[in-house]
Amino acid sequence: MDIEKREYAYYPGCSLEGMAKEFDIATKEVFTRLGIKLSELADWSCCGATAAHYKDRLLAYALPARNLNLVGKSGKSEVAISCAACFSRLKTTTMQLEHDSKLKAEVELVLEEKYEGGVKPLHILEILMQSVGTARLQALVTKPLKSLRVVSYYGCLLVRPPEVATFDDLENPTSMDKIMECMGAVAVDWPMKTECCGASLTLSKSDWVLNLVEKLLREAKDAKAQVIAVACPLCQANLDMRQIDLQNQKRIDFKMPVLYFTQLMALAMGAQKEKLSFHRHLVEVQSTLGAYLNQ
Amino acid sequence: MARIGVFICWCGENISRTVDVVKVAEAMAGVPGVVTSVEYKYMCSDPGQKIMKESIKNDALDGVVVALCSPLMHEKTFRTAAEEAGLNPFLLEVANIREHCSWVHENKEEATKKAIAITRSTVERVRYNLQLKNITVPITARAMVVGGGIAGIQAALDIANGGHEVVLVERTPSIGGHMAGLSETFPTLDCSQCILTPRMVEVARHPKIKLYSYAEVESVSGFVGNFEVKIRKKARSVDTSSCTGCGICQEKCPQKNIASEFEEGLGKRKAIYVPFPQAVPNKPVIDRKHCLYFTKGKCKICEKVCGPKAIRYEQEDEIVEERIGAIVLATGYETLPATFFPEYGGGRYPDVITGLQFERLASASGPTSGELKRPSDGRRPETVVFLSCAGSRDLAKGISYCSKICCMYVAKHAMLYQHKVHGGKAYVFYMDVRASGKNYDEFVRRAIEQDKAIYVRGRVARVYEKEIEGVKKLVVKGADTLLGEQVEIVADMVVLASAVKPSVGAAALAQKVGTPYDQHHFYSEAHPKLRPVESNTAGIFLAGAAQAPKDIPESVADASAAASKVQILFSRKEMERDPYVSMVNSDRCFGCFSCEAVCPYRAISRKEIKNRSGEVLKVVAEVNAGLCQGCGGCIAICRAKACDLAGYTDQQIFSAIRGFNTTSTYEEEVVKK
Amino acid sequence: MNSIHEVREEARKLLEEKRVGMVIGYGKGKGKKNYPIFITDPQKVEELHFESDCFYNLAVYLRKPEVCSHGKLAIVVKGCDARSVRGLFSENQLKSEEVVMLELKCDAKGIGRDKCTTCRVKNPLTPEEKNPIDGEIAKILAMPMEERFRFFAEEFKRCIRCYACRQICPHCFCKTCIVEKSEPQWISSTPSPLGNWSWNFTRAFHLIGRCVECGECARACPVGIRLDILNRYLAKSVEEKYQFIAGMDEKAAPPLTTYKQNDNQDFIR
Amino acid sequence: MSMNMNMKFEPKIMAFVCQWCTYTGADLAGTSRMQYSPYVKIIKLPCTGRIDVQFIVKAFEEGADGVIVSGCHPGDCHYTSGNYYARRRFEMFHELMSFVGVDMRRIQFAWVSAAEGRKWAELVNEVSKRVEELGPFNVFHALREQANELNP
Repeated sequence: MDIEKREYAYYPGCSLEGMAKEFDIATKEVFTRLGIKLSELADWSCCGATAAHYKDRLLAYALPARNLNLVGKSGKSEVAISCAACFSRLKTTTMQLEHDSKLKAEVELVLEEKYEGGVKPLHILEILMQSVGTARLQALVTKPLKSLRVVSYYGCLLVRPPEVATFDDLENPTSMDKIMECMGAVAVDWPMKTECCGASLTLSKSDWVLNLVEKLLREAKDAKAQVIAVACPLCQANLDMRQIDLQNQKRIDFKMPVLYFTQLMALAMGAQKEKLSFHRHLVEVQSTLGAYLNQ
Repeated sequence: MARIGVFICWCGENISRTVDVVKVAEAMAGVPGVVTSVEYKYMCSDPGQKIMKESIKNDALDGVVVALCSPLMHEKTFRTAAEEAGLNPFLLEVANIREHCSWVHENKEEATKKAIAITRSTVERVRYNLQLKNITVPITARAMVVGGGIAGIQAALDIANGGHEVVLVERTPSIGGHMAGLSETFPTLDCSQCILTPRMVEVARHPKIKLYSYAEVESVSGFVGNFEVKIRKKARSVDTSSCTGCGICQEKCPQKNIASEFEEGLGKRKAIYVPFPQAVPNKPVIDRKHCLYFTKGKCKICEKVCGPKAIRYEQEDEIVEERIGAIVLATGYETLPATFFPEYGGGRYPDVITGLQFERLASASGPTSGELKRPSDGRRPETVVFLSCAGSRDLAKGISYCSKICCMYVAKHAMLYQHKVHGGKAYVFYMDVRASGKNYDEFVRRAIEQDKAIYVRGRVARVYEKEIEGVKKLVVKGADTLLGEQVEIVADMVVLASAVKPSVGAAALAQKVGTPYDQHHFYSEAHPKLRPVESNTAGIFLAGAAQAPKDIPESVADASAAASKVQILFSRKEMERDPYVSMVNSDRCFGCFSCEAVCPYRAISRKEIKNRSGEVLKVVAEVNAGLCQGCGGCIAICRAKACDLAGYTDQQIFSAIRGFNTTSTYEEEVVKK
Repeated sequence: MNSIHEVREEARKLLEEKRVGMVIGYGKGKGKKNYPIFITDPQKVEELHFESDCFYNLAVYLRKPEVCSHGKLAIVVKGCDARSVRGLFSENQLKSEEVVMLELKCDAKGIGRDKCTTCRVKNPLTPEEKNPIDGEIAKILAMPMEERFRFFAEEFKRCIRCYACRQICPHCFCKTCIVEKSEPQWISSTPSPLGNWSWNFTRAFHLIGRCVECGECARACPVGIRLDILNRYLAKSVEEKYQFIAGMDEKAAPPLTTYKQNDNQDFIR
Repeated sequence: MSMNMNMKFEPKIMAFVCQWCTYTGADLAGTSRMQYSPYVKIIKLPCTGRIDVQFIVKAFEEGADGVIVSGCHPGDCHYTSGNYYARRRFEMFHELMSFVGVDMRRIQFAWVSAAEGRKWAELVNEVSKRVEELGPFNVFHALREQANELNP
């Protein structure tokens, strides 16, 4: 199916403004090449994925509701989201407010406006797989990532909870793998696709997180992966940052670059490596990906 | 003026604890037309019934209300008693003041008021009850059994040996069902085919059994004793009467890589095939989806090699009609496929298989001739992990029930594995071991103690493939809840004891037959304890795993029980039926035939009303009392109120509605006293 | 047919060749008022007349014994009459081989007749558009529940139970009406607020899937009860819910005598 | 329907149920000793297909404040299709009732199977509570009291 939409509202979220800037850049690069316009919402605000949704239930729904209303006001009914956490918050909110009229009334009270509803939050993976389609993706590849062994890491929020994240299989998601195959890479099956990386405890229980990250990295290494592809700023930061700690503690002795899947896509589609901000990652990328960066 | 007697039961304390039965009796005594109103500790006891019977005679009652438990419990009892006392039994009605009142309310005043209202409404209704007579209908002493697994086979043989004709309908090309594919059976470890195939042959040879294999039930109409069934004989593309079953067609067919259903996908078959060597009937069928002639338009090799010229490419589905008196549903089960479990890699890893697949691997007639080999590379599995409850008792998978047979066959698998791979390691992950049956627990103990199966209590979270020393292994990650530890087992093969479900199409068949089923689509029995093999629809009986997960002995016992029920039905030439049938007042009927359109039993026909000179004055509806089942759909659709339903007449309902709301001041006062 | 002249010609032929025993149509009286006429003499077909104010639904006469006794019948029909005739076919009240329809286009401008303002079958054969929510229905729907209840209760209260609505309606074809049923008597047959409510409610319910929105009931009502609004609303619902328009296709099953497994059940718990 | 102001309002609710599913479901609620509101009284019918909308109108005429209509779930009808026809009839009844201004919170249609004793108890409680809150169906019952005004 190759029915593509030409324009989506775009909600980048705060990570993509800051530490995950490169995710934002790469995503826009890919969509520009696909000829799809991402129109960033004017005056968007936090989605509540941070402390807000633990601390205050009302805030957890009011914040996304505000942004969803912005989508409607911009005249669109679908919003593209890169960050897995933002996607989860916005989608959860649409589903919850549809059924819970009491909550909806409370949300409307704090927003001081009606919650209009009818907006569909879409993760960019969902758009790429379902609206764009693999044939079109393949067609745009100019520098295939030939024989690059990639493991796709989905983490929690792209597949869980299953009633929210519905676009891929809960237990064995494959959308990112398929995209990587389209880019010419070898999508390596591995057991840790949806295991927790511990990002939400990364500051409070760092020793636990180190164990989790170590397991993930070792399995990736055992699968002979050269790089881990991710679609979530939290996963990326956690796997990248904690890898350095593990190296410092001499618990692992290898480097496993952790890249956003759109960075790899942009690369395969011929984007300049300079543009993709690989230097922002802590685990050095050049030595693994050198061949692909300089092709 | 009516002469109605009201008899109120204490049901020991069951009713009297929350309903003041004395007050109910007092209140009813004041109702016009009620000539006697008494309560008694146990109305259903002999002395209780005697009170009613004597009152019927002495007080010359022409209507009786018994206020007690649900009519499903004792309506029959009291109607029989009334009849014995000389009253038409249909002049008696039950007021349900136990299940619908005393058991569900705590406040005595409220419950008493409600009991009075219920009884009063019933009194008002009974005023208009008519004297009815049961309807007798003839019985066709001929049964249909749907499903040719062990349950269907047993039921068919028992009924046929009882001297009645049986039509056996099987969906697949051969009877035998799942049992034909099993390796050995618990708890005796005797070979499944050895005990089953003689029964299959007996079916084929039995003069009283007519077998329709590769056929499905198309529609069922009629009612108990008088069903009319249409059966679709699917086009086999082979003329079974001239085919000798020599097998040359199958041998020469060039289409050979089709996954065999019988081998659970682990073996191959041809496009023209007999599912397995002992199949009954032992005649091939062409799988038109894969046949070169049907897909590409050329080949016809089978036609060329067939000596008796039995190939019929042009054959079409054929609908045959059968008159049947009773139906046994024995449609069996299936199990969840491995692909249902992505967390265990089902469908991705060839060495993650289901229990039924393991049966084929372990079976002497299976694709490996009984040698245990991994489907992926043919290696002997040194370590096998068996997962019980794959999907069962798991609400996340939508299945709340226990699949019942798995504990036993997992123990059997572990044992068979040990017997075939000496020194191999068998792990069993389980939630509980449920081995309640004759010699069952002993069997499981044997697996654990003699054959050293390692039982780990806990569930498995994930199975994934990992290459270790050049060999693809399966890493099984789970929990040992007794040790409170996470465990990781590197295995060569994982066997999922995947949940038992009713066969595909079970619900659709139930809807055709008009019998209820539960949310999982298992067929519902009329009573879970007392009528376990009867459905709620008269003349429809249940056998085997179509009703709930069952093992072989249970399925066979069920089948014999259902067969005996069928024979009880067939022991009479005709049967009595409730007289609740629709009737049409042809004066009021103006012939719009909306009733005809909504009648599910085709019980409405058109009758011409003629004058003396034979001219047709009008055409009106008429009810065939033999076909009518008394649903009353025709009445609700009739604008002119020309139809009515005996036993549930408009007048009775109308009066009952009024009865609820005419609780008089007198009655209110009785309650307050 | 395009003009009344053609209709007269056809009527003459039918009568002369004895293919029908009677032609039912419109005539014009001295006071320029339209009224139904019943012609058996081919010489008199010139009396047939048609203009925009021919508001009667002539289909109602097809089942009157005085008319039926003439054997096969021809009837002049405009859109609403034609729908009624087809409705009667579908409910086995008439045989299509026994009725000849002489169809005429109507501009639905029945002078001063409210009933024609919402018409959409000016051409007897094809409906023009989706049944619109007309202003009067919208007005009811805008009322809060209690107000609606009061509105209709007040309307029905005026009913004098003359049953003109029933007599004028081609689809009230029951020989004996539910209101004339005793044992039990579902609806009290004399005027009273409660009985009136039940009667008018029941009649509306009985016309579901039958009413062709000709509006004759409201026109005939001597106390001016707006029965037409009720019936129009139900006709609209039936079309929306079951895609059924009464009297359009005589082969289509009336909506309450059929079902789909996936019929709406949002209102059921 | 007059109500003594000192008395608690006890709604009159009539339930028309099919004997195969809902009646048996209500029996199950009884054998399971589920406690529920006492205001709902059952009239047993063979099938929802037998339920004439006239019954519901009559129930209100006779003083009911609420009505429950319940039978087998779609596909489970003992008579195979009675509930399907009933469903359409009830939908149109619902449509007409609300058009003439009857508060449809007073009428509840439900599918309650023989296995759903719990659902029956919940249904009864829910409808009882709702009708209790709505109060007596005075606008309708007033029609009866006005009867004598017209025919003195």
